[in-house]
Amino acid sequence: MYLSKSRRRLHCCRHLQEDNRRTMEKTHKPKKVFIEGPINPEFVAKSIASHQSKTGIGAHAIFLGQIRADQKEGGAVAGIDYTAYEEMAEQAFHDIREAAFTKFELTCMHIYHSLGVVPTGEISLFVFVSSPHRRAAFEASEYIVEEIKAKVPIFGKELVGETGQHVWKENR
Amino acid sequence: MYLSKSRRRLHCCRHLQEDNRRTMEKTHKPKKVFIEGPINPEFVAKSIASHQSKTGIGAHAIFLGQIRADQKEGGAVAGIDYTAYEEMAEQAFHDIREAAFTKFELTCMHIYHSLGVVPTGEISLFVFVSSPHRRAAFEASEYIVEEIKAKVPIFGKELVGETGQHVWKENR
Amino acid sequence: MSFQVKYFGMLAEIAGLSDEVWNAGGELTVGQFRAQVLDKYPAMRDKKFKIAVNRKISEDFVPIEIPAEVALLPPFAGG
Amino acid sequence: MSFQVKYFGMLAEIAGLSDEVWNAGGELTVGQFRAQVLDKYPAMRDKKFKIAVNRKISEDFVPIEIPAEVALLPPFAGG
Repeated sequence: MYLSKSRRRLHCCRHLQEDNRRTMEKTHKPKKVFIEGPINPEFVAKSIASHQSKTGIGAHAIFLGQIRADQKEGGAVAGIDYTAYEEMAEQAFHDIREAAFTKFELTCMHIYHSLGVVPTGEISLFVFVSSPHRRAAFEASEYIVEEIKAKVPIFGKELVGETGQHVWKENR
Repeated sequence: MYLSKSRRRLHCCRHLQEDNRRTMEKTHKPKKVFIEGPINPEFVAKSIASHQSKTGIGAHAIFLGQIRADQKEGGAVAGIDYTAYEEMAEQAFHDIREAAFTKFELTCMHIYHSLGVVPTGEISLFVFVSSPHRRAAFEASEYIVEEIKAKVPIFGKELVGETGQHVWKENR
Repeated sequence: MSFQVKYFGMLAEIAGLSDEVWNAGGELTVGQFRAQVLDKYPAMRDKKFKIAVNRKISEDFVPIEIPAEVALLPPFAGG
Repeated sequence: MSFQVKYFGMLAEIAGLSDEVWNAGGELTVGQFRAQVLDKYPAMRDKKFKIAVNRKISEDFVPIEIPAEVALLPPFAGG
């Protein structure tokens, strides 16, 4: 517990000061994960740029989930409308973060997920991990994405065609 | 060979027309990989944005190599000066691309590597793969990065401290 | 006893609401609550869902202790 | 026979040049060429390097057939 907290002081980049304050507390406040609507490529660029002052980092692994135009009975998927059990989801994201920091040698970790409508071709999930070495970055990236898919209560309504039909999405 | 070529028509996004033309040829021209100086986060954002019209993509995996300020005898690494046996390197990148397209179900693949000086904290390698499904994206990303480190004749002079000293880098 | 029930995704669609107060006669396990819900909303019978009690997915044998927030969670679709 | 030799990275530093024409008496294998290079540049003896012939890394037993571009490659450092 002590180790995890003292390592945490080094983790995060943009929230470094906040983390320093938090070392006195028993628990950490979850970080903001949800974003209304699609995740912008510009936002990804800004996240990358903000890590250039962290000169211990040697490898970044980024995963982006993009909405596919899958064919359904009523036509092609035009987008997904995401909802979540937000309080439980934030807790689940927090647990995934803590587990990943324990399992892998990570310098930074950021997770963002969309809520509301994300049109086909746009990005709904952005997982960004940074490490001194590539192996930890690769492994953490996969681990986090699989954990999100399996454990975070997010629900997706696939909007089909132009007639207002929909199909509920299910992760495999 | 035929299969590989017909799949290739679908691969690449920005070079789609070019690829269509190339289906008549026996060999494919290698794509441009080397970039003079650091790779800009803005360039990463533009690459992501240019894939939003490919609505069969469900997952992007991105790997970025960033220059670490490792401690050496003469001080901290201030940057790496990259050179390459360019003709052989382009061929090696081409072979890695072809092998990855054969091994994994990929929609797109882009590889960029810096030449010249890349200061500490900046990005020298950008590997970007896109697939309908996450598994192929993860696996291809790792495969390509490992292959680049092992097989592409790129050389790195780590610039140490402020006195003009240097150390030759070696991949592990 | 009574507690808060939350519905998500296709289950909210079936219930026609996303929140309601559940008034049970006596104490309930998660499994007993599940049976009551399926009685009230028969269209949920052929849907897969998990039940979370106070934001933790719970097995059928677990007793619901008030105050409780109980949620019906259809398959996850994040990513 | 003569052929082009290219030096990269720390080997170019040791040789003091990045390109030269190699004039060998007769035919050479890669291994024989390696021995000649180490004679000419003794400081390369404690360096690891591979030899590429016409952009393909080649074992010592391979004969160098002209026209050839032979390159001395120190450890790779891409990424």
